[in-house]
Amino acid sequence: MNLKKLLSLVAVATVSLSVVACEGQTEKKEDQKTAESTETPALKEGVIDVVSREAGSGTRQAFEEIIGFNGEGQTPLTENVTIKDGNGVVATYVAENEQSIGYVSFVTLHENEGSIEGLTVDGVEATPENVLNGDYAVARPFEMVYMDENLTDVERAFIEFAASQDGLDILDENGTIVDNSKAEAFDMTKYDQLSGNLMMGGSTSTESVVKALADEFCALFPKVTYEYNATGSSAGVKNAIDGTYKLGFASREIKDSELESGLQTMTLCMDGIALVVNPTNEVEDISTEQIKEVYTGNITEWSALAK
Amino acid sequence: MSRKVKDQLCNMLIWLSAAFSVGILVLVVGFIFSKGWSKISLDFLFNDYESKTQYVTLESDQAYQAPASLSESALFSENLGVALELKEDHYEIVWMDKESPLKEATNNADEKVKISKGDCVQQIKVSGKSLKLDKKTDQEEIVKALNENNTLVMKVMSVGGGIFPMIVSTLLLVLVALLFSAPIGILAAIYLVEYAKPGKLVNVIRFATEILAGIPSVVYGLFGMLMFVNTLNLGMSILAGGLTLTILLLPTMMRTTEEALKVVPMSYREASYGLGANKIQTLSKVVLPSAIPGILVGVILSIGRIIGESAALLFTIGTFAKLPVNPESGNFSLLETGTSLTVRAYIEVKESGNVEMAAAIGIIILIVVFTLNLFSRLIAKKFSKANN
Amino acid sequence: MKPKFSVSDLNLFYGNFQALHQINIEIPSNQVTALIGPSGCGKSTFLRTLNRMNDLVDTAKITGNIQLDGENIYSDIDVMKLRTRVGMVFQKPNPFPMSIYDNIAYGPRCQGVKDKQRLNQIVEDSLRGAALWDEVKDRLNKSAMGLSGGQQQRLCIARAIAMEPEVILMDEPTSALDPIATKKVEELMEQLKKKYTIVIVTHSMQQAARISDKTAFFLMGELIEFDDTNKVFTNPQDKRTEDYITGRFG
Amino acid sequence: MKKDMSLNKRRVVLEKFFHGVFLLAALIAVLSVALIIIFIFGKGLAPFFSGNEYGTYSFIDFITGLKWTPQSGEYGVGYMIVNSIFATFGAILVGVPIALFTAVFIAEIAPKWLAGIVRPAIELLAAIPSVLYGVFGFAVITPLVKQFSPYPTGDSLLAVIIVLTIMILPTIVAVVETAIRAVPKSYKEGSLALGASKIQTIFKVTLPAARSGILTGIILGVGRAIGETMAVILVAGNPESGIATTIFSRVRLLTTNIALEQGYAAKLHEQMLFSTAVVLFIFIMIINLVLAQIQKRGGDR
Repeated sequence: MNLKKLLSLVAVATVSLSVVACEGQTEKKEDQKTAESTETPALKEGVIDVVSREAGSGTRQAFEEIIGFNGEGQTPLTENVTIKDGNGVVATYVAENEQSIGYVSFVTLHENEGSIEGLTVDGVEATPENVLNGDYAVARPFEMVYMDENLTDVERAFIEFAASQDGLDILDENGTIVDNSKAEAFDMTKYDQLSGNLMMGGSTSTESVVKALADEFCALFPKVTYEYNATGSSAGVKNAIDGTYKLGFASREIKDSELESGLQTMTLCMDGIALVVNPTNEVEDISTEQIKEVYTGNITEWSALAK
Repeated sequence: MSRKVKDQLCNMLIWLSAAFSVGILVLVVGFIFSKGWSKISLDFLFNDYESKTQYVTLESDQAYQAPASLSESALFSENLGVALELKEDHYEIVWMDKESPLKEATNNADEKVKISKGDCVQQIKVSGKSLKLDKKTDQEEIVKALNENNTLVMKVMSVGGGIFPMIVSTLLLVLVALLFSAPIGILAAIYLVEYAKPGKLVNVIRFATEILAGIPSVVYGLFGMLMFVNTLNLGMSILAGGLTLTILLLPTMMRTTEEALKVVPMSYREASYGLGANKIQTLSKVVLPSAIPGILVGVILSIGRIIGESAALLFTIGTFAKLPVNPESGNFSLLETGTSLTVRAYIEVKESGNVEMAAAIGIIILIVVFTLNLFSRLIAKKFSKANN
Repeated sequence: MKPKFSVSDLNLFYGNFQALHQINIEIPSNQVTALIGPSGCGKSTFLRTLNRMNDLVDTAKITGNIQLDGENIYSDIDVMKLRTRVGMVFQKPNPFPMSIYDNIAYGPRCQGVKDKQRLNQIVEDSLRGAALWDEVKDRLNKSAMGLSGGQQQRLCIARAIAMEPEVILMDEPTSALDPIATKKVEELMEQLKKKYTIVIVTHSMQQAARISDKTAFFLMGELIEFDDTNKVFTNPQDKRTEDYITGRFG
Repeated sequence: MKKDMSLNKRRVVLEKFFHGVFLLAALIAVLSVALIIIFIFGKGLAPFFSGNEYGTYSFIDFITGLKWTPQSGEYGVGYMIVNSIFATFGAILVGVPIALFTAVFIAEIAPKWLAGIVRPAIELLAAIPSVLYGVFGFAVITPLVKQFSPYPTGDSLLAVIIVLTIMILPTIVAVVETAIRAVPKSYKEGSLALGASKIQTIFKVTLPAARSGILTGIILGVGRAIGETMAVILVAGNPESGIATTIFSRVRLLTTNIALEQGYAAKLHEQMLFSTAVVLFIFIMIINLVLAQIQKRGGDR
């Protein structure tokens, strides 16, 4: 008997709650189109909604190292942070939450031009040129790693192509930062009919850029196919060492411990990390110091940043 | 509260709950269709996922006529019998003459290349100069380059965005997983219902099945990676994913087959034994035939679960959308990586926030799973009608 | 006349509950032996020991000896063969969810009979033997589930006959049937008696008196009295049999 | 025409062979669990014993820790365990009554044609991949929750509970509905014959008689809720520390922790993710043990 009484008691209470949620939901569906008209809380007083990447992500490790927090003996990341596990999701989250601030790779900013806005850091525009001349500090290398004995001539040709003028042009077109002053054109004739499969994988941030390179390379050598498994920077390094991937990719500096095993590394290009906010946000600029304060939870209100 | 009012309240709650459940379905399915419908097209189903770029060399020996229906903004080349039109930031082939040299185009390795309407031309190299085609290039120069009558190299990109490789990988996954889990599941259930004497052994098996049913699919993902990908050295592959799913599906297969076997009345078995039939004859001639509807439900549930599974596959089958084809031999191989529909849908949202693509994939999955449900219901009804 | 079954010191335990106590009985061949007694007295359990159907119950344990034509059926023998010699009809008609033809042909097919002609012959003979042929001869491939209760029970009898058994055990075959169907089954038993030894468990003493040659009275797992039917019903030796027959209890 | 009853050797051997095959198939389930335990526990428990090549970590800090920051070497899953329990309990509290009433609706109340529509609808709900629930949650539920939430974000325990409730609905409805339909007609007729109303019959006779089915449904619901990853990873917020103080606070669950960082983890960090899997696994064992007991005691008495 008591099972029945408990169930109906609980039922009456919770069904009404969920019905409210359900009504709220259906009504939400209609007025989602008119979201703009409902007045959002005035931005200035709003709390900053800090967004970061998951532990281990190359983009996050580089960001925290450059800004200088959350490492050994440094102030830790703020408690109330939203973790999103991918550049795309961070961008979409920032695009939909007016009070959020996040960081994404230049490539993602380049892809989501209209829906999110990059902030200037210490007054410096978040552009490849400013990274090249050193004014824009927040950047990290895209590293290609491999074990020399695993390479066949297909991989060697690809490495040479990536470092060549043609390769650097493609990297530049995709929003990464290259110093193509001294590179010479890729000499196709050195490799007669190449064939084989480029087994590659690693960081999710480098995926679109490496694919662009590989697309062009396979256009030049139609018998070559390629494959890129986005399983993360550490997996990229680990699989490059044990040979599952012929070429591994990481979106952070390669640790010395990883180099011990005879791993060769080559910097493909630099990739800036842009601080991004929702387009409705009036804040334009943020200093490196302010970034640290926001991400360590000392600054929690947008008003503290507004000029 | 009088009994009448209490009944009224309960009745209302029951109707509300049912409405809530169905309402949720309508909301979720409605959301998926509204977000994804625009992307659904034949190309979406059959195109390759990744775009493929090719350098093609073309010679032309005759002049071609522009079709009457060509729009003004299109640029027409008498030399090649092809028309290009600026779409947002790239030039697309909008018309091709039947005998245009583009039909016989070959790439750097002299392999024939299929170029079709909708492919995008990125670059033209002719008599020493190379011209990049985007919205900034001057249109006269393009027409002039197109009409220079000697060999011309054109960089053509076939636009991707299709999910064909994922459909094939998912189907292969279904095959591999069912191939292993169905027989094992059914045979195990037969043991539990027909042979097992209550005791320690049966309790251990039942408890193990309960645990298997409870293990979250993300833990299966880790286990699959450790056992099949690394230890058995299968590497990230359809086979590794399929084997991981086999274990994940075992409890479902066993439980549904057990239910189906239990539904078969004991009197059938007694009658069969009474006529001198032995256990195997009783099983194969009487028990299994009338348990088939239930077993079919188990198979359909499993297929639905495979197609819907993503956490268990994240670390075992790879994320690159390609046909699981061995590059050297050129034929399908289970040891190749591939990615399933749901894994790719997750990566679309995670990596590029592309909710529309994920929803479009969702539509395909729903259609497949719904037809499966319908199909199994018909078979089950037909079989149960034939039985009694 | 040598008995079909000779049962000596038979005890049966379900776990630690003793269902049958020291049963000793000689069941004559080509006669109808009725087993009567209050419900739960062990008559059905005893019937099921004759074709080892109790083996299906894990907790059942047997001591003592049952001889079929002099061979102990609880020794290491092929139980399948035993059950082809000792057919059984259950209380609730239980035809297979198959056609009438397949129901009858099921037994022979299990024993390896494949030849179509022979099967047709067996099916016809069995249905005629069960007085069902005329009612179903033109819908043999229809599902057996479509038959009435009485027809289904006679189908089960036909199915048993198809095995050419020597004995047919019947566990209250007519208790689930209406009076007309019961009468038909009883008339059938009169025919069957000529060819087969029949052992029937029944609740109805009138049925026992009408169709059986010998009657055994069971009470609380013991065989109280076993003799010619008219002797048991006119002047029973044991007082308890007399009380049961005159309806004072049970 | 005596058929001798001597043993037919060939058939007995065949019988034994098949018996072996069936037994072997049944043992594969046991073998799989053993393998899973060996692999997951092997890698997951290594950090808690000295001599682990990537360094050791104290089990107590791991289980009770309230902060998970791998780069500073702190691995606490305590707060995730509590959050997972909150989320699952919330989903069961809301989901079970709804599922129960829906099952009653399909089995008892709805006219045949309506039941014929609602039942496949629920089955389709079960067929939707959890990733799509995640996308739905991400695009619809979190914005909705944000309107009521004191925090600037919709990612919250409430969002997780709503998503999990939707996910466990079909699982529970299917099992409970079959259990209700399996209740013998004679029970219902007996109750109606005594003048009880349809609703009273349902609550006083049918549901108690289907108790073991309902409990099984709840077991499956709990198992599904505790194990869900892809649907909740996009709505949970996944902070690096903190037990949920209100239903609007962000949460990280055991499952999302694994899926989030598995790609990037190496050495000790990866082992700690396997330790998280071990905790999840023990959760499942406990749930199964507890509810198997209840089912045995409260089952079909």
